[in-house]
Formats: sequence, structure tokens, C-alpha cells
Amino acid sequence: MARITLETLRHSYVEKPGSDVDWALASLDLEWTDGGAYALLGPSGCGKTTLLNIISGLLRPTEGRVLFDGTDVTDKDPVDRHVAQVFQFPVVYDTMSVFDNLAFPLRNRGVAEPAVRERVTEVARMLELDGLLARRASGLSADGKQKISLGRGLVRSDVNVVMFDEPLTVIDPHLKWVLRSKLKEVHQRFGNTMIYVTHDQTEALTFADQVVVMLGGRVVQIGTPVDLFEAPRHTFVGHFIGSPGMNILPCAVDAGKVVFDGETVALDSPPRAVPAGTLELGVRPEFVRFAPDGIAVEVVKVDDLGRHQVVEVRRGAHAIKLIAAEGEAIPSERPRIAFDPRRARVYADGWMVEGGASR
Amino acid sequence: MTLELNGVVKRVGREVHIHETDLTLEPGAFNILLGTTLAGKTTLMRIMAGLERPTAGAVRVDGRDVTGVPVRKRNVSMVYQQFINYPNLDVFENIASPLRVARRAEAEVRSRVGRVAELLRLTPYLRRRPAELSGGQQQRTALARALVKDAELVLLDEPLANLDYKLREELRDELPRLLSERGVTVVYATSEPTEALLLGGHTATLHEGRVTQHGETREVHRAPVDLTTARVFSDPPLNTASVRKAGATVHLSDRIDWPALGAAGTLPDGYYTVGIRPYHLTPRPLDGDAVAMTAHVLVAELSGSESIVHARLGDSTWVSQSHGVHAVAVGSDETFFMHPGRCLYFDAAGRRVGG
Amino acid sequence: MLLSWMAWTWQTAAFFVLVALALVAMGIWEWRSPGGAPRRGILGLDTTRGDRLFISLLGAGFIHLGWLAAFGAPPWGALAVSVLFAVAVFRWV
Amino acid sequence: MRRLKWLVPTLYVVFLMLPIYWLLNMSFKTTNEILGGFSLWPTEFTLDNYRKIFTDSTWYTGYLNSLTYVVINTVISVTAALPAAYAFSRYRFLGDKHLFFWLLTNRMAPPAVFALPFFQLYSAIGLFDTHIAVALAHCLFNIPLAVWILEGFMSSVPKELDETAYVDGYSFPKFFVKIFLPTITAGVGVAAFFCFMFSWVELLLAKTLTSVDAKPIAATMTRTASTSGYELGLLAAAGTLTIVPGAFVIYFVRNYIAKGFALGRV
Amino acid sequence: MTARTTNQKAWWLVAPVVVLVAFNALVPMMTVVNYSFQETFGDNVFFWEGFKWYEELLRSERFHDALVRQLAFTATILAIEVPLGVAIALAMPRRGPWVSVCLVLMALPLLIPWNVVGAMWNIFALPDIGLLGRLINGLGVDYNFTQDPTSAWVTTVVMDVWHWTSLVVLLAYAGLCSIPDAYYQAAKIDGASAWSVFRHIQLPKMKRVLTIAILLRFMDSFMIYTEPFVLTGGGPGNTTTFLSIDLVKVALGQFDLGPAAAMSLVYFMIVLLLSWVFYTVMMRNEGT
Repeated sequence: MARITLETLRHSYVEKPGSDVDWALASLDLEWTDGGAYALLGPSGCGKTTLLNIISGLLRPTEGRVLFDGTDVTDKDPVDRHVAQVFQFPVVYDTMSVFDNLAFPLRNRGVAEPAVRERVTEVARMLELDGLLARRASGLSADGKQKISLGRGLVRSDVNVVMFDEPLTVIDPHLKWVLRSKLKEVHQRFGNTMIYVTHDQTEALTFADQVVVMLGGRVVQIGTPVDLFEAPRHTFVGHFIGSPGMNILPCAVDAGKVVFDGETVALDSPPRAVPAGTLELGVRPEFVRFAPDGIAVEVVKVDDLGRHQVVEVRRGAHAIKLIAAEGEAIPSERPRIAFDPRRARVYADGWMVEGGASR
Repeated sequence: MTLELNGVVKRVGREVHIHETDLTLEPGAFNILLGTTLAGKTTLMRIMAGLERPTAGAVRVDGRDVTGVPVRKRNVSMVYQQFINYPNLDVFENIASPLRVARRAEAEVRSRVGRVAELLRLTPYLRRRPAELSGGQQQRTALARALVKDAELVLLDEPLANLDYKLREELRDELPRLLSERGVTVVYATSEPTEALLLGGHTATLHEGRVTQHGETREVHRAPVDLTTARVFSDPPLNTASVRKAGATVHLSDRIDWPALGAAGTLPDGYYTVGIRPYHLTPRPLDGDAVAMTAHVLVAELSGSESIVHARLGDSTWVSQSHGVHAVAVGSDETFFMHPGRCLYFDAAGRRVGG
Repeated sequence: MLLSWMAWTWQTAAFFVLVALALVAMGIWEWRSPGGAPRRGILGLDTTRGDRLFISLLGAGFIHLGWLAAFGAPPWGALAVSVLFAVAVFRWV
Repeated sequence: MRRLKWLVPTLYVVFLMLPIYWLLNMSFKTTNEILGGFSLWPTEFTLDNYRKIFTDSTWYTGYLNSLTYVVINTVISVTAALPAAYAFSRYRFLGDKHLFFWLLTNRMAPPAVFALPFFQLYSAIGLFDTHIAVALAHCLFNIPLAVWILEGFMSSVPKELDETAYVDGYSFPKFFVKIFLPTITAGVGVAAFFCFMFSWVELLLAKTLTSVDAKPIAATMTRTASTSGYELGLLAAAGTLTIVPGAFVIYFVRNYIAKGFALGRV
Repeated sequence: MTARTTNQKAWWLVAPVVVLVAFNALVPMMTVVNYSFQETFGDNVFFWEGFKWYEELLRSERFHDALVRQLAFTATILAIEVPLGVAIALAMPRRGPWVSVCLVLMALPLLIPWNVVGAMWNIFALPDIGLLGRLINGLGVDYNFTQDPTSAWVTTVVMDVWHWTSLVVLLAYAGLCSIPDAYYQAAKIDGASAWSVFRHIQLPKMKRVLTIAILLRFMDSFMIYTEPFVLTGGGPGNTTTFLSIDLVKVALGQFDLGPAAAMSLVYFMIVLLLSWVFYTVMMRNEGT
């Protein structure tokens, strides 16, 4: 287990990177504490797998350093870094039994056989593989194989960090949540530092204490799941996390007042000065409600999802989604909506503008 | 157009894939086939398309028996879960292909392909090959090809399942709009209850090769006829438990009971299965009738805008679903509120009873 | 087409007709009850009835060769052994 | 050790090239020089051997004959194999597995003795000493190979592509030609390459089934070797020229060869 | 819906292939079977001999010798070509400009007519004017493949290795290319040794293609005729008289069609049996 520090890390797959687009990973500084559960979340091509491979040592960064517990490991091989990694698609050694597969990383490091046996049995029990230990790994289903991959990642107790690269891609949707929670359980049990890469918000938020949201090779926000939901620092985070995502509406700031389409929007902490750049107002559908004294809109569409209703309303050219409770009556005569003043925020060029006035 | 299945059965070897099924699609509307993998959605859809011949029974279009008619003689179009496009043709020719086969005039092909490509935002990619497109663009191309044909019946077999969820959201929003304008009959297979609800229209729930219920989507969700349907149409899984109704009280165990409100009110005393939807078991009460109970938190799942908590209550595991992202400590005891008036009750045969 | 160069004899002709009939019979059998009755026999092999016919025929060939090497013609004994072998193959393999 | 890894294939290629170099070397020497002594490269460099081949019709018709039947065979093999491979990759039918195995067993019969019935068979149907006879005879081992390679490529194309085409209104032949074939061009290329190769290198059947009109180059060479004694330079030049068409063909499919094997079903 | 659908009409698609191959395979096969039970003195006149040829053949010294020689040759070249081919494939670069160059050069021997291969090696190995012959004799080894049995044998084997190892390389290389990078990365992280990587990742993934390679090489080397015939003519003595050469000697040299036919069929059965056993054993645990 280790504290992981990334210092001004940059990486490019191009021989001589010139412009910004050549960088798969733009300058990055991160510090991860020992024993934490972290997730790297972002759409495909955002650089999360690159970052993972740099940490595990499969890739050498173009610039910057990787430190484990303060020691520079940038030039070390994966073996010497003592890391474990689980890949997107199951990797099993077809020739071996399930037991031998799980024991493989331990035996390669000369662990005594009784210790191997004990550790493998423990991990197998946790992943519910104990009935299959004598079976040949090649005969298993994709789920079973991926469990073996997970098991091999978890079987060593001396690792600095365990890394998961979208490990649930091949798992049947109905089993996903089982493994998701298993991983969480494993983390609590073993207390390893774990890093989990995914594009699936549910996996990231469920697994991690701290989620790192990435876009285009940059980190846009690091925070707890609650932070990301309630206070997205970037419109991308607001849009990417949550379904439906955050409403993002053009706005203007004038003398401490926020104006959307001619209407003043009350905010608890409006920006003090007029920020530079394109200004937008971001508010999640959960924090929009019908209110008699709000902004006049027209209702476009209502999706009744049983547990709640997703209502799409329109104000001029702008579509706004809001969530109404189960069975709540949707006003048909001159509906008006209001934004939760504590949760609506102003964004300049995509980035959240810190509020001035205290609540 | 109307499409009817009369007593359709599909057997392969000794296995029965579809049990005797009667189904009439709602003309000009979204018809959703909802069920888990292997429930028989794809088979049913392939029979409708004419890609497979039923072992018994008939498929009727506008009253005419078309059972043996091969697919290319029917006016249908189909989109698969995998992104299926002709790899040797560019996007334009891919979309144009049904028109080319039908020998339409060049000008007509151009204008129709142009229009559909515009709708699906494919215009910038028309000269690319499918392999050079992202998954979302590939599936859009497949959809465009299905749309350009002006088929009477459009079959969509889990078309969004292989896409990232943000893309899925986007396309799910667009699809009903694109299709309802044309007034075609759509069949849409999905394994996700939420998707069915978002798409609306009509839903047939499938379980192990049988249609368990068919009706308006919201109605099927709100009032499932039996336990199987309720289970199929619930994600996260429906909480079920065996209860005993005695007088004005429903007993779950010696210690936990609640007033017999709602559906339970009219039931005779006896044993029932109660179904509580995860969103009716919440960390905060939804209404005044809520009954509080304490459960041991096993797992907390956070999706982007909802929290799903699996908790142990007595000797069964229950699932609670609530709005927003909440930090829930795993291993702690939390109070949950259930809402007796919103429960579903099923008799021993699994039929829904009461209210 | 002149067939004399093929040097037919009634014995070999009969042999080929028998093999052809066996194939036709297998075809009809398969048509009547499809699937080929797959199973895993004593050798640990997954076989269908077509495979079993193949094993029987190949086995019969080698039994005949062995018989000829050991006892010489006529190979009636080999024929008997082959039939027994075929029965055994269809029963257990 | 990892540094020296490139040495292994390099040494192997050098080993492969040595006899070919020697052949080339000889082809540029005069007969006198060859028999006169040993030299690593031609001291009296000459193109006479090649000139002879290109001007003497007994020589160059040999090449044309070979090329003719090889091309005919490649076309027949691939054309016949395409629908069959499609059937194997898409459908299950009575006896399919055993049919597949039977096709493969046709490599197992010793051609030396089977050549005689071949000769009689093709004489009986009046095709002896024609290009088509050799082309048909080579189908024996080329068709199974082509079926096998094509089946691998076809199986990697999802069945849903076929269905999509039928839904779009394509008929089977139209779909096959317009959509399916272009999708598996690489496979057709690889299959054609192997048909070409095995037909080109085979001699026994080709020699048995021809006498004058369709005599392959390889047979011309063996007959020359026996009649004109040791005209080694000429022989070497002829041999060198037999390598050219193959090298030419392989250049076109170089990127697919490896893939072609990996996909094949056993 | 991955399963192939049952459709008996597929026979129509297979029909051309069946007709073409059956024409070329069944007619000669039946003829050879007919020959094997008869005696002929030419002019299509045949006399029934029953099992006589088989009986004689199975008890003849010559047959046993040829069979042993053939088996020894096949075993030798398999033992050399397969490991060598795998080793070369392992050492080949996975990507880069050299790959195509390597592949094209390596495939060259496969594309040379078989008698040219024989002639080429003949010239190459001749002790007086051949590069190889001169080289070996220059090293002080007494080498002359036209007179010395050992030299002849070794030359034949080396020629076959030269001719066919590339096929194994191509196949093995194809198998290696189909291994996803993740396997190597996982092995790296698991701390696997190079041997472990070979034993547990590369070899299993090559199993399928190696099966094909071994089958092809086995069948073809059992039938080998042209190359050794051109190189050594089966000599000196009978030392390189493999099955097919022997067959031709009997069938054409002595015009003993009957015995030659019987011999071919016995060989055919042996190849069939060995191929089937090998195939079944290799494929036994696939998929289940």
C-alpha cells in the first residue's frame, strides 16, 4: 500500500508533440492517499487508461514523475512497482485451473505454498469462486473469467495499488451490481489503495470515495460523489454525471444579478464581479420545480417513469428538464418554474464561478 | 398497418423458445418488448420480420397471412444491437441502399438520404466508411437506413444497449420524435424497464418465452397483472415478501406490520406476497402514511442522480431507491420508510389482487 | 464414358454400394431423428452417430489389415471381429 | 538477449536466400563457367540463358501453359468454394461436419499412384493434355483449402449483416455479389493466393495430365535436364523465373496472410 | 442468436464443390481400390487376386523398411520444423516495416515449384560446384549426397526444412498476432517469466494454428515425392526412397499396379488414422 504522487505528468503518443491535441494527457498533478478508493471517470479517449498505464508502469510518461510513498518509480518496471491491474477484457491462463490462475502472481514471487493456498482460498471465497477452484479456467463463462482476473488482481497482499480498467464491461448487466458491491466490500476488507477506471457513472460513484473526472486529457474535478452531484465544478461534470444531466442555460450577470432570458434568477451566492468568458447558468433537473411566481414556460413533454416524472419545458429556444414527484400534477395553465437558489450556479467558459455573498 | 401474431409458437429441437402467443401490435405507435436476455424478445421480433418462420401459428399484416413470405418481400426495416452496416459502402450509400435496391431515381435518393442524414446529424460523415465512425455514429447510420425506407414496420432490437449511457440518453430522446412523426408501427426490444418507461407507448412484457402482459406502458408498470410482470418491469429488483393479512393489519413478521391501506384494504384475511417498489422504500417519508423500519445497510450504489441502497431487514434483503446522491455508511443501521398505500399484493398463484 | 479402365469387379462394386447404402441410411436416420445423438463415450470423446460410423469403418479397415498380416486370406474372421467392433463402438463410444 | 532477437529471423532469411542466390548466380553464368570451377559470383556475366528462354517457344510456352492452368484453377476453386464456404459458415445441414472432414482428407492420398487413374479418367473424358484438365485436377486439393480459408473469413462477418441486406430488399445473389464479397475481399485474396501457390508448385499431376500442348514449365525443365545433359545455366534461369510469379502474387496479399490463417476453423 | 440455422437447402450451395472434388477424389480412389485386388499385364486386362497383394505387402520386408524410413523422415522434419518455426515466429517483430519484408521473403520457398526446389538444392549441394557442398567439404567434412547415405539423408531433411519451415512460421505468427496486448501486460504485472509467458499464453493461443501446421506438414511429408526424387532419385541405394518414390518404382517401374495400389491404400489408411487421432486429441478440450 502506498501514497501515490503524480508530479507534472504529461504524456503523448506522438513522437514530437507540438500542439495541445497531441497530448493524450495534459499536465497533471495528483496526490492519492494510502488506502483510498479512487475512480477515474470520463468518456472514451479522455486519457484515463493512459494515466492508469503510467501508474502501473506499462507506459513511461513523456514528462513528469510518479512517486510511490515519496520514492520515484518512474523508470521502474511493473514488476518492481508491486502493482496489480485488472483489464477490461478477461485475461486468464487457459492451461491452468482456476486455483493455479489465482496462485500465479504469488508463485511467481516465491510465496510459500501454504501461504498461497490460504490466500487463494480467501480470495476465491470472497468472489464466490470457491466451488470452481479445480476447474480449468478456459471452460468458464465471460463472467467467471473476469472474476478470475479480479481475483488475480486482489490475491497479493503486498501490492502498492490495485488498478481496474473498466473491469465490468463484459459482465452481464444483471450481475454488474453484484460485482460492483463485491469490489467495494473487498476494498473495505483489505484496505488497499485502489484505482478504478470507467466511463460509467454508477460504477465510479459507487466504488470510489474520491472521483477524478477527466476530459480531453485534463482533470476537471476531483471530489466525493456528493460533491460531483451537488456542486459540479464544470458544466461537463454536470452534464456527464446524472441522468438526465444538468440544464445548462445561457445567462448574463449584471450588478450582482443573474439574468436568464430576461428574467432575474435568485441565487444564494451570485458572482461578485462580472466574470470573463461565456456565461452559463447550470442547474440540475432535480433542483428545478414548478412555482407560481417563477419563470413562465411551456410544457413540451412529460415522461412518467413511475418513481418520478421527467418534464421537458421550453422557454424561448431553451429546453429545460425538471423532475416532478410521482403523481405530482403538471400545471397546464401558464406553468412557471423556479430554480433552487442554493443549487443553481453560474459557469464561465464551462468553469464554475465562485459565489461572493455567503448564504 | 396492423400486425397480429395468432397462436405463434417457436421450437428449436426440443427447446421451446416461444410458447403459444397471441399479440396485436398497436398500429402507428411504439410497441416495446420488455424482458431479460433470453426471454424471447429477439425471436419474437425475428418472427415478426419474417427472418424466422414460426413452428406453428400465423403472422398477419392488415389481416393478410404473411407467415411464409420472405423478409425481402415485406416492407419492414430492422436495427440490431450490434452496429450493423455494410463495411464496403460509405455512409451515404449505406443509407441509400434500400432505395437503390428499390431502383429509385437518383434525385429522389439524394433528397431522401439528405433529409434523414440531417435528422440524425450524419451530414458531415456521409463520405466516410462505417469503420471510421464512432459507435454512436455507426448506430445512427443503421437507424437512418431503417428510416429512409419508409417501412410500415420498424423493428429495433435493443438498438441502444451497446452505447455509452450519455449517448443512449440522447438517442432515446430523439427516437420517439423521429418515428412518431412518420406514423409507422415500431417494435422496440429492451431489457431495461427505465428505457421502456422513457419511450412510453405500449409494452408487452416477456418472460421465458411467454407474453405476460400487454398494454399501455405506464399502465403495465403501474398495474401489473401478476408477480412475474411486476418483477420484469422493475429495476432495481422488486422487493417481495410473504405477509399475512389479519383484519386491518398486514404482518410481515412478529415485529413488523403496517396498516392495510390501499390494495390491501379490500383483501380477505390470509397469506399474500407483497411487492414493494424500491422507490417506495425511501430514507425520507413520501407521505403521512409512511411506516418507519430499521434495516442494516449492505451496499450503497450511486448512479448519477439516484442512490440505491441494499439493506437487510429480518432475513431478506430489500432495496431502496431515492433521489439524489447521498452518502450512506455501509454497515450502519438506517431508517427506511415504506408506504403501505402503494404496495402491490399477489395471491398464491401470483395474480395481483386488491384495488 | 468408357468404364473398363476402372477395372470394376463385382466384389469391389458391392463393397462401394454397401458403403454408399450405409451413408444413405445414416442420412435417413439423421433426417428422422436429428441431432446425431451426441454423447461422451468411454474414450472421453464427444461423438455423434456419424463419428461412430467413421470410427467403425476405419477400425474395420485396420482389423482386416491386421488379420491379413497375421493369418492371411480369407479374412472372414476379420469381418466378424469388425462387426463386433462396430457394435461396440455404437454402444459405448 | 532481447537486443539480439532480430538476429533469429535475419539468420533464417539468410538461410532461405542462400540456395536462391546460388540459383540466381548460376543463371547468370555460362555453362563453361559453371562446369569450369567454383565462383561465388558470375565472372563472365551473361544474360544468354534468359534470352534463350524468352526466345525459344518450347521454353516460354511452358510458362504460359503453367500460368494458364493456374489461373483457371484459381478461378474455378475460389468460385466454387465461395458458396460452399458460405453454407458452412451460415447453416447447419445434414452431414456438414463430416463433409468438411472429407474435403480435408483429400490431401491424404499419395498422388504418385493416384496419378494413373487421373490420367485414365481425363483421357476417357477427352481432356488429356488440356489446360482445363490440370486446372480441374488441382481442384482436388485447392477447393478444400479455399473453402476452409474462406469459411474462416466469412464466420467473422456477423450473420446480422446478411439479414440487414435481406430486410433492405436484396436477393441472395445480389447481396452476395454487392455486399458480401466486397466485405471479405481480403479472404478471397488469401484463398486465391493459396490456390495459386499450390497449383503453381504442383508437378506430378500436371505432368501426368499433359504431354505437349499444355506442358507446364516445371515439366519442360525436367525433360530438358534429361535430354540436353547439364545445361545448368539454362536450368537455373528457368528455375529463377518460376519464382517470379509467386513473389509477385505474395506481394499483394502480404498484409492478409497472417490473418488468413488465424481465422480459419479447424 | 449466434447459432447457425438448420437449412438443408445449403446443400445446393455445397453441391458444386462436392461434385468437383468427388469427381477428382472418388473416381481415382475407387479405381485404386479396384486395382488393389487384381493383377494386370497391361491393356486393361485384369485378373481377380483377392487379398493377395495386401497379404504379401503386409509381410514384405520392403514395405516395412519403406514405412520405417517414411516415419523416421516425417518425425524428423516435424521435430525440426515445428519448434524452429515457433521460435522464429516468436522472434519476429509484431509490427513495423520489417514485418512485411520478412513475411514476403519467408514465403518465397513455398512458391517455388517442387521440382525446382529439388533441382535448386541439387545444384546448391553438389560437392564440386555447389555452395553448400563446397562449404562443408571445405570444413573438412566428407560430404557427397550422391554417394554417401548420411549426407543424402541430411540434405533431404535440410531441404525440407528450408522448403516448409516458413509455413509453420506463418501459421505460428498468425496465432501470436491474435493475442491481445492485455495478456502480455497482465503477465508483466503478475511477474511471469518469459517461459511462463510462452507456456501459458503464447503456446495455448497457438494451439489451433499449430494443429493445422502439424497436420498439413504430416500429410504432405508423408506424400513427399518430387523434391527428393529430383534431388537424390531415392538413392544412394534405397536410403532416401520414401513411400511415394517406392510406389512409383513399383507402379511405373515394374508396372505392378496391384501391389502399388494396395500399398497406397494402406498408406492412405495410416495417414487417415494418424491425422484423425491427432486432430481428435488436440481438439478434445476445445470449447468445453
